[in-house]
Amino acid sequence: MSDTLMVIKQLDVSFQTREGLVQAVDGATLELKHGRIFGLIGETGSGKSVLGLSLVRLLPAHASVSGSLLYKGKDLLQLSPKEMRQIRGREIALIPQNPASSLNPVMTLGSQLREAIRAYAGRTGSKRLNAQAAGLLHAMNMPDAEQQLRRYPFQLSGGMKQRVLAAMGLAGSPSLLIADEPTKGLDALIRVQVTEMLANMARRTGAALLLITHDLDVARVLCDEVGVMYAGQIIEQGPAKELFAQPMHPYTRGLIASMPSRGMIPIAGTAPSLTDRPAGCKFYDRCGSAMPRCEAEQPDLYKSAHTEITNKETEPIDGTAKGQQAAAKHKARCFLYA
Amino acid sequence: MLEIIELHKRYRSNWLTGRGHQAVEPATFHIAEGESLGLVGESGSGKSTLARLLLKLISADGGRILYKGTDISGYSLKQMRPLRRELQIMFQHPHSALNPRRTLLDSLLEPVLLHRIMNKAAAREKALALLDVVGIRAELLPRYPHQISGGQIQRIVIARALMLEPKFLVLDEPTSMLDVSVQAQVTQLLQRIRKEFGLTYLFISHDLELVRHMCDRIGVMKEGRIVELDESERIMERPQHPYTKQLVNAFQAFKQ
Amino acid sequence: MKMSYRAAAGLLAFVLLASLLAPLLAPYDPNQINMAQRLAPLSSVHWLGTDTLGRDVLSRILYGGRVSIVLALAVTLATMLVGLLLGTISGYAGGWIDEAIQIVVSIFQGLPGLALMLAIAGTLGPGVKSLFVALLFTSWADFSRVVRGEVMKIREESYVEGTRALGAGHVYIIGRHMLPNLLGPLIVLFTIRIGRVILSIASLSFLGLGLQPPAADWGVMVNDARPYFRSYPHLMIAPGLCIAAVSLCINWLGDGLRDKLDTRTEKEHSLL
Amino acid sequence: MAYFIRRLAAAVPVLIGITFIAFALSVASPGDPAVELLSMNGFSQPTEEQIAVKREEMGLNDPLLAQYGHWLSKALQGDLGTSYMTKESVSGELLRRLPATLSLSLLAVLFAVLLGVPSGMLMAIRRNRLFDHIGRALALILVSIPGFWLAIMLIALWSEKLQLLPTSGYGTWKHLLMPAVVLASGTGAILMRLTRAALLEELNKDYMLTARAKGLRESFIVLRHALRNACIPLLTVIGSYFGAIVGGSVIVEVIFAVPGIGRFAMDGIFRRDYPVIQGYVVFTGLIYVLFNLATDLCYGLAHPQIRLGGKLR
Amino acid sequence: MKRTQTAKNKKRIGVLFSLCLLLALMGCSAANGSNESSGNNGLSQQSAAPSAAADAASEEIVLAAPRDLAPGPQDAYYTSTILYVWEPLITASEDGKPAPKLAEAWEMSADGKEWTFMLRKGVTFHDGAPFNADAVLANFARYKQVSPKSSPFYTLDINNSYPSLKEAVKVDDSTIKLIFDNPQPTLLYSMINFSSPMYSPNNFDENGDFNGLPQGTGPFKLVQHEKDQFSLLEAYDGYYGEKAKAQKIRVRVIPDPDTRLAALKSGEILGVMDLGAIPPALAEELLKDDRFAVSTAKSTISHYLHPNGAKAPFNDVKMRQALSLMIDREQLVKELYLGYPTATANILNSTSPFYKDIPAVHHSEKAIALAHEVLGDSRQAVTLIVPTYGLDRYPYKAQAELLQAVLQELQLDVTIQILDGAAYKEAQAQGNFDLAMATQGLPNGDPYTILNNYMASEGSSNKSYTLGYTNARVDELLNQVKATLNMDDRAAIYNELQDIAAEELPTIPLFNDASLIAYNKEITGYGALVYGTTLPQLERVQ
Repeated sequence: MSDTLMVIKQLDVSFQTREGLVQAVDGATLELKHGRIFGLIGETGSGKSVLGLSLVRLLPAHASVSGSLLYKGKDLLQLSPKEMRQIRGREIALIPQNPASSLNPVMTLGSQLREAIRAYAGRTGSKRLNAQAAGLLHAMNMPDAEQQLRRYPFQLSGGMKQRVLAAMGLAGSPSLLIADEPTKGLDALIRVQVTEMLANMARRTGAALLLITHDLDVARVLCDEVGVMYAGQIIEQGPAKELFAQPMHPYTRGLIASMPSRGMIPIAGTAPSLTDRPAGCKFYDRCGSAMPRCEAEQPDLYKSAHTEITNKETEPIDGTAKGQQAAAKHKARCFLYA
Repeated sequence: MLEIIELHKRYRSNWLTGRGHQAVEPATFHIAEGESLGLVGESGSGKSTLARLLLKLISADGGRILYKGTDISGYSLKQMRPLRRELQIMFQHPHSALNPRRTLLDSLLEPVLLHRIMNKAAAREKALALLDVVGIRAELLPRYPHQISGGQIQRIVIARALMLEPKFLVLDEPTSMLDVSVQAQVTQLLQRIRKEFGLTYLFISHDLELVRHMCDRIGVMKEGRIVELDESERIMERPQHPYTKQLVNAFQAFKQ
Repeated sequence: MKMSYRAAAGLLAFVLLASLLAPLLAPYDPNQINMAQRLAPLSSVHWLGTDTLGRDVLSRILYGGRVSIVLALAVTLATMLVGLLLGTISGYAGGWIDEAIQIVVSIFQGLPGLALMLAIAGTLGPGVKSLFVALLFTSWADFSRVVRGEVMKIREESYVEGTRALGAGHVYIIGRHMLPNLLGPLIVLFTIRIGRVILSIASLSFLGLGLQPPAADWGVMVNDARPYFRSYPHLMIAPGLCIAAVSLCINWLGDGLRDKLDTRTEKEHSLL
Repeated sequence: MAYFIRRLAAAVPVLIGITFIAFALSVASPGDPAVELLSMNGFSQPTEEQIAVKREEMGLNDPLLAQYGHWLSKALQGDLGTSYMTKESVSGELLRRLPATLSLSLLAVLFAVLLGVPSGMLMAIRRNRLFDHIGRALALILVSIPGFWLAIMLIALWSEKLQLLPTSGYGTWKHLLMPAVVLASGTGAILMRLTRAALLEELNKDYMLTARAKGLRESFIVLRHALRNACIPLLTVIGSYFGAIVGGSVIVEVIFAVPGIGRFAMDGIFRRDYPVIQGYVVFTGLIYVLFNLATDLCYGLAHPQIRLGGKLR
Repeated sequence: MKRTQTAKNKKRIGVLFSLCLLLALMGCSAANGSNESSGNNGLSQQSAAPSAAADAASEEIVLAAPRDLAPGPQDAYYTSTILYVWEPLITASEDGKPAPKLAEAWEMSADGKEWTFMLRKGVTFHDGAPFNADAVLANFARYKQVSPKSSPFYTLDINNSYPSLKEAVKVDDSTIKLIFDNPQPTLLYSMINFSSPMYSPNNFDENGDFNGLPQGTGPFKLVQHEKDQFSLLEAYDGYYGEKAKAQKIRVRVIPDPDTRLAALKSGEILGVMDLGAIPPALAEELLKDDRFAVSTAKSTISHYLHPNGAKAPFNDVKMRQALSLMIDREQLVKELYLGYPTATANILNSTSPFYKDIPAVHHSEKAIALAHEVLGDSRQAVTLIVPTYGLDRYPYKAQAELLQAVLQELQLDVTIQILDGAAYKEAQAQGNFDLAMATQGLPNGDPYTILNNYMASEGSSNKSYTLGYTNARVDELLNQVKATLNMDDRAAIYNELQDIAAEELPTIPLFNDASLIAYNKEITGYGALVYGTTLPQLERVQ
C-alpha cells in the first residue's frame, strides 16, 4: 500500500443530456502507484477522458460523480473547491487533450508558463520566473528555450505545443500526472519524440503517470500497467507485457488484431450508444465467444490462471484483499473466466 | 492510367509582392490501372495538395497530367465534367464530409442526379444495393449526418463514390480521425471494393503501417518533394532516403 | 428557451392578427374627424379616447399597426435578399471580387444613417416608396457582412470541395449546399433587423418625413401626441407601448430562435 | 505593418465613394439651393432672372461630375467650401460644432460599454441564473424602446418633475447626460448580448480547461484568459457602432438642442445646402473610417497572429 | 441541483412581463406626475422653481427662441431687430404706419424726388462713435456695396427699398437728403425696420461685412454670441431713450418646441420669443399651470391656401369661391389655433394701414352647389402640399387633415404631401400640386409690393407659386397706383384691389396669425408686439 498513490473505487460519472442520462463511467476501480505508468486504453466514447477529468474534478457542472477517489488517504470527492484548487497542479496535474486549442492564442508561451509557476511558487522575481520557465522547456528538450518564451502558440507545431503543455504540467512538480491523448493527431516522427518525452519525464520526476490514449502502440511501449475501457467500464486490467502478449477479453483481442501492424482484422458491429446501454456484458452483441449468460448478467472482474484460460478461480476484487502480489493481477470482466 | 509530368504548384501568400512558397516541387510519376499507390509524409508536406492537383480541384503552375493517355492539364470545367464521374475523392474529416442539412439518402443520390445518368427510382435501387456492399443498414437513410458515427459516415461516402462507378479514387487520410477498430473496418472495405470494382487508389496517410497494408507502391514526400517511390516491401525493408529511414524507424520503434 | 420563444411568436401573431383584422375590430373609421369630440378622455364609447381631431385612438392604433409591420417585413425581406446576394458572392468568390464588394459595403456603412435616409426621403419625396428605399439603403450593408462571414465558414467544409469534385457548377453548390446552411443565422438576423426597422420608421415619422397623413402609423401618432402628452399622456403612451411591444416580441423571437438553432452544443460530444 | 497600410489604402476609395453618393443624392433631390438662398426669409419671392443669375454664380448648372470634381479638388486641399446660406466656411462650422457631437457620442459609447460589457460578462458567468434572466429581459426592452420616446420621457421625468437635469443646451456634463443615455440605450443592450455570447463561447474553449488545471481561481481565469479573447470580436462591434451612434445623434441633437454637426447637417439637407451636406458626410465618413482603422489596430495588437503576418480573417 | 428546462422558462417570462409593466408604469407616472403637479399647483412645485432660477446669475434673465436670432457677421444685419441691438431710421407704429426712430422728422420735395431727413441728436453707437449724417452716409454706402444680401430675416436690397436712388447727400451734421430719379411717394413705408439699419461706421470690413460684434444704437449691446447656442445682451447705459430695465438677457436657441415647454416648466428659461415661439397647443398646455402667462399681438404674417390656378379645377374662379365658402375659418382658428389668430377673407394682412375689414363667409350649401356646378357629378383628385418647416410652428398636419375631411363634400379627394422646404418650393414653381398651405409676411407698410406680387399678371409670387391669376383691371390699377402721390387716392385704389381679391380669390386667405409668446410670471413687462417682443421693458418681479 505504501507505494500506492491513489485508489479509485466504484467511480460512477453520468451526464443529464437532452437525449437522456448518459452513463460515461460505470464502476471504475484502479490503483495508481508512485513512479509507475498506468495506461487507460479505449476508443472514442469509452469514457476514458471523463475518468481522467474526474480525478482532478474538472468535469462540467451538470455531471454527477459518485464513488471514492482516495489520494494519499484523502477522498478528493469530499474536498471543498478551495482545497481542490490546492491539489490541482501541485499534487495532480492534467495535460489536456488536443494541444492545438489548449493554449491561449493571444498570450505568449512565457506568460502562460510563468502563470503556472507563480501559482505554486508564490512571489518570485520575474527573472527567476523566466529562468524556471526556460528550464522546464529545456527539460522537454525544446530547442532554444529562451526565444520560445516570447513566441505565440500559433507559431508552434503540434508536437512543440504538446511539449509546452507537458512542461506546464510539471511546473508544480506534481506526484500524479494525467496525460490525455498526448499523441493524438501527431505525425509519425513527432509521435515517437513525444512518447520518449513522456517516458523520461516519468523516470526523471518519479511521479505517477496516468496515460489516456487510443494508441495501443504507445501504451504497449510506455505503460507498466494497462486498463482497457469499453462503454464506460474497465473490461480488462493487468501488466502491460502480459495483457498485450495474452489478451483475455475478446474485445481486447479484437482491438489488438485490428492494428495495422497486427493484420488489421476488424471487430464486427459498432460500439453501443451511450444512452441505452445493453443490460449484461456491454460487448455481448459483438463478442465471438458470447454465452447466453453474458446477455442478462453483468460480469464482474475475474482473475485468470496465468497460462490456462479455462480453469476458474473466482475471487472478487476489493481494495483490501490481503496478501496480494506486488504486481496487480491480470483480470478481465468476462464470464469466460468466471 | 495516370501519367504525371513535372507537375508543380506555388502558393503566393501576398499578391502584391509575389512572395510565396513552393507547395509542390515538380513531380513526375505514374499510377498504373488497378494499382494502389500510397503517399506518406508529415502534415504540410504537400501530399493533399498534390492529390488535389491531380483531380484539377486546384490549378497547377506547370507540368502535365495524362489520364488514359489524353492530356487533361488544359481542360476547362466543362470538359472535366464527364471525367469527374471516373475521378473521385474522399476526405479526412467525417463530420464535414456530408452536408449537415441533407439526409443521407439525398447525399447518396446527389452524384447520379447531378450527372443526370439515372432517374430517381433507378438511383434509389442502386443506392440500396451499394448499402449492402458497404455494410450500412437501410433504415439509417432518412437520418442526418450528425446522428451517425464517423465510421458510418465514411462508409456512406464510399457508397456515394461507387454510385458513379469511378475508375480512380483519391483517399485523403480517410481513416486518420477514426478509432483503430473502425479504421480496420473501413480499410478492409476499401480493399474489398478495390478488387470487386477494379479501382485504382491514391492512398494518402501519415501512418506508414496502414499504407504498407493498403498499397502496392509507396511514395514518401518531404517539404513538397517526392523523395522516394518504390515497392511497399522495399520501402519498409531497405529505405534509401535518410528521411524514409527516419520514418520507418519511427514505426519500428513500436515493433519490439 | 423553447417555451418562451413560442410565447413571443404567439403574442406577435395576436398583434399581427389584430392589425390585419383592423377593419372588423376597429369601432370607428380611423380617419373620421369629429371636432366636437376633440381630446375626449378614455370612455366606454372611445376605449382609448380621441386625438386632437377627435378621431378614435383605438381604431388608429389598429390600422397603424398594419402599416408599420407590413412595411417593416417588406423592407427587411428586401434587405435580406440584397445582403444575401452580395454577401454570398463576396464570401464565395474571394479575391478581388471580395475586396471590391467589401469596399462598397464599407461605403454604405460609412454613410451616416439618418442623414442618408433624409436625403433619400427628400429625393423621392415622402411616402412609403422613399421609406422603403431609405431603409433598404442603410441596412443591407450589415446583412451582407454577416452573410459573407457565414459563407466563408461553410466554404471551408469538405462537402463543398467534395461537391466541386463531382463537377458541380458554382451556382449549384451555392443553391443546394450554401443557402440551406445559411438559413439558421439568417432567420435570427431577420427578426432582429425587423425590430430595428420599426424603430427607424417611427424615428423618420418623428422628423416629419415618415408616412403621409392621414396614414396613421404608430411613430406618427407618438409625434402628433407630443404637445398634449402632459395632460393627455395616453395619447402618446399607447402607440409608444405598441412600438415597444412589437419590437420586443420580435427581438425576443429572434433571441429564442438563435438559441434553438445554434445550440448543437459541441461541448457534450468532445468529452465522451 | 503591411496589413495596416493595406487597410489604410482600402479606406481611400471608401471615403470617395461616400462623398460621391452623398453628392449625387443631394443634387438629385428636388429643390434648388439658389431658390432657397434667395427666399430664405420667407418674405420676398425671387424672380426668374435672379434665380438664373444665382444658379450660374453658384455653378449649379454645370454637369454633376464637374461639380463633384470641383468640390473634390478643393476638398483635397482641405477647403470644404462655404455654406450657401451662411457664407461661413463649412469646415470652420463643422469643426466648431464637432466637439458637441464627439463628446456626446463618446459619452454614449462609454455608457453603452459600461452598461453592456460588465453586465454581459456577469450574465455569461452566471448563466441561466436570475441575473442572466433580468439582464436579457432588460436588453430586450432597451432595444425595443424608440429613442425619441425615451428622450421625451426622460425630459419629463428628470427636468420638469425632478428639476435635476437641464432640459437641453450644451455646456456642463449635466447637459450631455440624458442625450447620451438615450443614444446609448439601444447600442448598450446589443453590446450586452454580444458580450454574453462572445464570453460564453470563450468559456467553453479548451485553454480554459488548461488554466483550471493549473489550480487558479475561476474569477482570475475568466478575467485574464477568457475576457482577453472575448474582447476581440467586441472591438469590431464597438467600432461599427460608433459610426451608427454619430449618424443616429441627429434626433437627439434636435430634441436636446445640442449644437452638434447632426442638427447642422439636417438644416443643410432641408435647405439643399450642398457644401454643408458634403462637409457633414466627409466628417462622419472620416470618423467612421478612422474608428474602423483604430479597431483594426487594436484587433492587430490583441491578435498576435495578424500583427506578425498571416491573415486571420 | 438539476432544474428542468421549462421551470427556468416560466421564471424568465414572469421576470420579463413584470419588467414591461414596470417600464410602462414609469412612463405613465412621469407623464401623470408632471400632469398633477401642474394641475393643482402643489406647493412643492412653487418652492422648487425660484431656487432653480436663483442659482443662475441673479440679474441674468434667460429666454429661448426656436432659431439663432444672431446669424453672425456674414449676415446682412448680424442680429434680428427684435434683439434691440440696432435701430432703423424709420420704424413702424403698432398700427403699421411709419414712425420716427433715428430720423426725427422728414420732408418730401414737391416732385417727390427728394427726401430730407432730420436726424436725432445726442445718439452714440455702442462703440462710442457718434450717430450723425456721416454715419448714415457710411451705412448707405454699405447698402450699395453689399446689396442684395440675403438673411433669414429680410433681404437687404437697396434697389428694392430705395428704387432709382441717385445719391445720398449730407446737408449738415444732423440732416441728410436722398435724391431719386423718379418720385417715391411711399418711400417711408419701404424704409421701415430692416430697410434702414444703422451701425457704427467702423463696424464693417472692406467688403461690407461685420468686423466683430454689431455696434448699433439700440437699448441692448450684444456682448457674447455662441452660434446656435445663445446670444447674451447687456443693457446699454448710453442709450438716448428709456434705458432697458433688465441688466442682462441671455437668449438661448432651443429648436424643439416641446423641449422649450419643458425648459419653461422646469424654470430653466423664463420666457420664449420669435416666430413659432410656442405653438398654440403647447400654449394651452402651459396655461394649465398658473405660474405662466401668454401675451399675444397682431402679426404681420397671414395664412393662405394657394390654389394652382393654371390647371383644373382651381382655374375656375367658382371652384375657388366654393373652397373659400366651405372652409369654416372660425372653427379652424378656435379649435386648432385656440382663438389667438383672427379669421379673414382679405388678402392683405390686418397690420397694414390700408387694411379693409372683409368678413369671412362660411356657407357650405352654397359651396357644395358651386362645386357641383363646376365638377358635375364626377369627383376630382387633388394634391395638398404642406412644408415641413410649418409643422413645428403651426398645427399644419391637423389643419391639412381637417381640410381633407372638409373638402370631401366638395367632391374633392385630397391626398396630402408633406415636403421639406426646398422640395415644396420646387413643387410650387413647377405647378405639380393643386393646393398649397403657406404663410406670407407683410414686407413693409406699403401694400403695393404684396398686391403686385400676388395679383399682377407678371407678379413674382403669382408666377413662382403658379397661381395663374390675370386680370386686366388689376394690372391697370397697379400701374396707376405706382404714380399716384396723393395718399387718399392710393387708399381708394388699394380698397378696390382688396375687394377684387376677396371676390376673385387669386389665393384663399384663411386668417391673420397672432404672434404668441409665453413667459413665467416671475418676470413682468414682457409682451408680444406686431414684430418681436418688448425686451427693454422686461424685468424681474421685485
